[in-house]
Amino acid sequence: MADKILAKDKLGDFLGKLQADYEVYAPQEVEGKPQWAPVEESDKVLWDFSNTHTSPKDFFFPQTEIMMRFKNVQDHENGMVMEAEPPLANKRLLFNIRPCDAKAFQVLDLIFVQDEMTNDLFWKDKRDKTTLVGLACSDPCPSCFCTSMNCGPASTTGLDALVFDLGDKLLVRALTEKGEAVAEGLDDAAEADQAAAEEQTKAAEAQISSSVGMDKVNERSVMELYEAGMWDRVYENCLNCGTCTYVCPTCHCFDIQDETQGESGRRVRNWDNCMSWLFTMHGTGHNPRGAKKDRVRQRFMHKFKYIPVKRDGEIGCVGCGRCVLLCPVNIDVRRVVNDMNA
Amino acid sequence: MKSLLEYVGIEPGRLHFSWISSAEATKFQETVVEVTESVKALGPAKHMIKDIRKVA
Amino acid sequence: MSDNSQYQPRIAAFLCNWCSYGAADLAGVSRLQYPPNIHVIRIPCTGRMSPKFILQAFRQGVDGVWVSG
Amino acid sequence: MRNTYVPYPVRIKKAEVATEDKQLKTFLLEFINEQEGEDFNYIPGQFAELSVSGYGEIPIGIASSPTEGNDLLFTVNKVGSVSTQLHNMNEGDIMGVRGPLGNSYPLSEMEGKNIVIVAGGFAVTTLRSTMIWLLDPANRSKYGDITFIYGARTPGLLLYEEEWRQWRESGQANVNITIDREAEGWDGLVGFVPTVCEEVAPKPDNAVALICGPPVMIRFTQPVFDKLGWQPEQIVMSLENRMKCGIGICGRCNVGPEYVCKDGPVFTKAHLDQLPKEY
Amino acid sequence: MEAVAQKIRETAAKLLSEGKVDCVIGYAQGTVPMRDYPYFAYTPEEAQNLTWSPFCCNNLANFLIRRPKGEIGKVAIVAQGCVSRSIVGLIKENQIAREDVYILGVPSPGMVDRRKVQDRFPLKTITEVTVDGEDLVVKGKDFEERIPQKEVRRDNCYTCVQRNPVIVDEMMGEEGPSDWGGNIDAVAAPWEKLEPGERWEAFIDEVDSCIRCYACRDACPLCYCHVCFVDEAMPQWCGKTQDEADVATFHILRAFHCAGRCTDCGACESACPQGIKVRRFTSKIEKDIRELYDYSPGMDLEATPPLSVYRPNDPQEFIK
Repeated sequence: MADKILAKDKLGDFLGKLQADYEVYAPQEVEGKPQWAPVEESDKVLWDFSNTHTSPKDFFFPQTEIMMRFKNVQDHENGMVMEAEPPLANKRLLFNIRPCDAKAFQVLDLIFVQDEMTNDLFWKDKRDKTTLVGLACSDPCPSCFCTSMNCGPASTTGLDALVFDLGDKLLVRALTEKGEAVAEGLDDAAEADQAAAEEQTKAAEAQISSSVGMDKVNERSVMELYEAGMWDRVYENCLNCGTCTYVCPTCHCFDIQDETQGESGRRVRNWDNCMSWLFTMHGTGHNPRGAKKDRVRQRFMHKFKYIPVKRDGEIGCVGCGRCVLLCPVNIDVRRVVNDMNA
Repeated sequence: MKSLLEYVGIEPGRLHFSWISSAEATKFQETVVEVTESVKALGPAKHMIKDIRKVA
Repeated sequence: MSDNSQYQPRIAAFLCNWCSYGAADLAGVSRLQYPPNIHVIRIPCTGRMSPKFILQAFRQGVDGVWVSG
Repeated sequence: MRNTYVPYPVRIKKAEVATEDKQLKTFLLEFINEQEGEDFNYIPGQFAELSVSGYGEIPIGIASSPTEGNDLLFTVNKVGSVSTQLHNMNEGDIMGVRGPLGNSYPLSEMEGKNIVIVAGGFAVTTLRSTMIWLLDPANRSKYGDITFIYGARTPGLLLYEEEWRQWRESGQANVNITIDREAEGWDGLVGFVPTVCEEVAPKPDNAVALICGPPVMIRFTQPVFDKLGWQPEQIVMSLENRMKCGIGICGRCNVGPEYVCKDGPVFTKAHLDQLPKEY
Repeated sequence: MEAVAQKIRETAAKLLSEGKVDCVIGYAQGTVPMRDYPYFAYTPEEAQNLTWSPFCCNNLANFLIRRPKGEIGKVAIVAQGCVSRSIVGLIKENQIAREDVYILGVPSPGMVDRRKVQDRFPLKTITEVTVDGEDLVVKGKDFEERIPQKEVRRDNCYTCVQRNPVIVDEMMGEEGPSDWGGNIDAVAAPWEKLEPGERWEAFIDEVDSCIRCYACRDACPLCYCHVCFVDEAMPQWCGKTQDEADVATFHILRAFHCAGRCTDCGACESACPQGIKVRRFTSKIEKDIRELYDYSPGMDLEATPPLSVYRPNDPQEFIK
């Protein structure tokens, strides 16, 4: 697929054209932080930012999502009505998504859609109707460690198209059919531009200062890692809040709740997190992960061992570094993984 | 509690506290009237209601 | 609620079993008239009252809450 | 494509209190849309999410056997808000069922072998399903001797009495029922399940054991089987953990990399030995 | 500052090697700028990792209670004014015993609000922040700037009335002046200035970015309930969704549960990943408590908390 080129001052026209077919979202400055918002003016779209404050996973997996509505109706043949929420009405396009966040969706695809039974239509519908146009990272921040997590500043996994910011112009690389549709009508890129994009990627990769080792984590058995002594120290200062899981692009645990109002009600799913004591609590009062240590260990083991074991080596982390920055007690995932790998 | 709810914007007239002895039937009746009038004057509550019909 | 004069508020009344609930009973026995908008919830003592109750009442859509000991 | 989060509507055909402490109630559910019942293909050992609108869902092992027709049987312990509401429901009421979920007992791998079934308390549900399936004329000949060991605290807490009496009378299985302490009117075995296992002493040769019960029972039954020479590969157990989605996504029921709801609930002892004890 | 850190290390090492305590809870330097984290030193060697800086935003008193009983024996804890007040509160609520805690007192320098520093460099990445006297030196990829610390302190530090610890076993530095001179009553409860009609909007606007991670709750030394009301299921007081009513319920009730107990340590605000000004709720309640009962929590081991005692002259204007 040929690389295309788009002059930055034509961005408004380009996005305007896309808006005819899609709801377009992009990172913009909201309350001083880079955050996702619908695109209204193309010059508000950010180009120089490390990553959005929170992950874009709520586009596909909203924090609160209505799954179905029900109503007890006596005269209905079934005695009640249970209706799944309708699918998304419009196509959407996420512009300037970071490659690490896109990679996270590819990891989640493996979990949400596995077979006939494990087939999350809420997730799948939103994924199918959304086009991801990525923005290659030219200036990774010190907390990023994507290159250690099968990802990178210009990783293409999960993306439909990837954009390189070359100053006054953009190099647009279509990667899928959806991406081709987006890049349609643009001029071909010159070789020099392609070279510049390569150059930029190399420079960005070189700039990533943190790396973590996974080799020994991969070698060791589940039980060997589970019983490692390092867990006795990792959990000490953990508050068991849910910050790390809620800002994480790959954390996907949820809770299902029923809510009623008179005769009718709805079934909603909400983000939940393995840090919560209630998360695994049995009705009998027995709790398989009753101690803080168990819960902290679960989060890291799940990402770095359980998912790789079950999903052909895919890691449940993309190295976006959000939890590193936002953990209230600075439990640094890089340090934890290095300890697991020690 | 009353003070905090007012602080976040619930109207003062929506929450009432009173002391009535079991012998004070008249005070009871008067207070009911007063509370009802006060809430009536405010109109239907707009905040804090959990409405599941809304799309989240 | 097109006409405001028609508007009938719903009020949750948390009444102490020994005081106001007794007063309500006495009011009934004495045939005193009072508005029908209050929905009485008897509590064993106003000490049982909790801010949770008040918020829960508002969440479920009452227009007013009255706590009486 | 069908949304797997939406339950099938079912009607409570029969609901009866199953034990003297009124904690257990057995429900027979019939599908409102017959075709859905036809398509609900399950194997003993699997479970389903019982869905009570407005309260939520609970994962419960299917106690009926597919050989019994399309109606589903569940025995539910009253613990939380959903099960309490379920206990309050009456015959004719409508609810939902989502499933079948999870793996099952390895019935085809068990062919040609002797089978020992050990159950404690109300964990007997999926094992009842298994027994009915095994004793079905179409299947009985494929298996060797069947030993059934089942214990409860008192005679009044024993489930499915009519059925195990019938299994005993038919002579198709060696049925051992025990209660914890002597009780009036009980002339059967008395003693804890592990003790009875020791007495019955099932032989490990060419055999598979299905064990399901409270953790205490499992902890003490384990050494008995070890002593009798059973290998971890021969022992099959069924786990339960808190669940929500039931289809391997929501992340709470996992024991190490395995999701109890999808990869389980049935695991061999050999497999469990490789996993953290998070159950 | 460095002298205090040095004293903490020395004292911690001494206490540990003499076996007087099993563990010293202090702070260690974090892996990201302006984020020093709670650290547990069990050996004199580990004590060398302890530090003290204007980036110590957690309330360590939290770690005295959220651990299974018996897991840890006697501990020493680094405590500035607000942390010591929390410890007093916990002792009064019978969560810990005075003799089990050895308090290494430090006068608080006032902690830096890292969000205020970040706001000076919108969208830029800060790579390093160091303390140089009264200034911070902030470095990024293509900038380096000095900011006076006093411009970027946490809100609660400006109005702190108790920088020195209330109870102490050993001081780790000279006691400083007791307060910063800010008037808490002037800034507490900012929404009181709004018209009643505007308050709800301001409130919802503040909490609508809440992601319900409960970091504010979990960072708070007062929130030690085994089952928090948000986790209670029978009955369920607070829905788990992101609906306005559910989020509002959480914030109102959490603030209310801290009534007469909050020492304004600011740990909740520092912990919030979304930058919600959680103190806007607690400060209102504490202001009321001061006005109604003339009481500030955690200042005195002997004082009786106003909400746990009845006095015939308790204010009751709100009751008809």
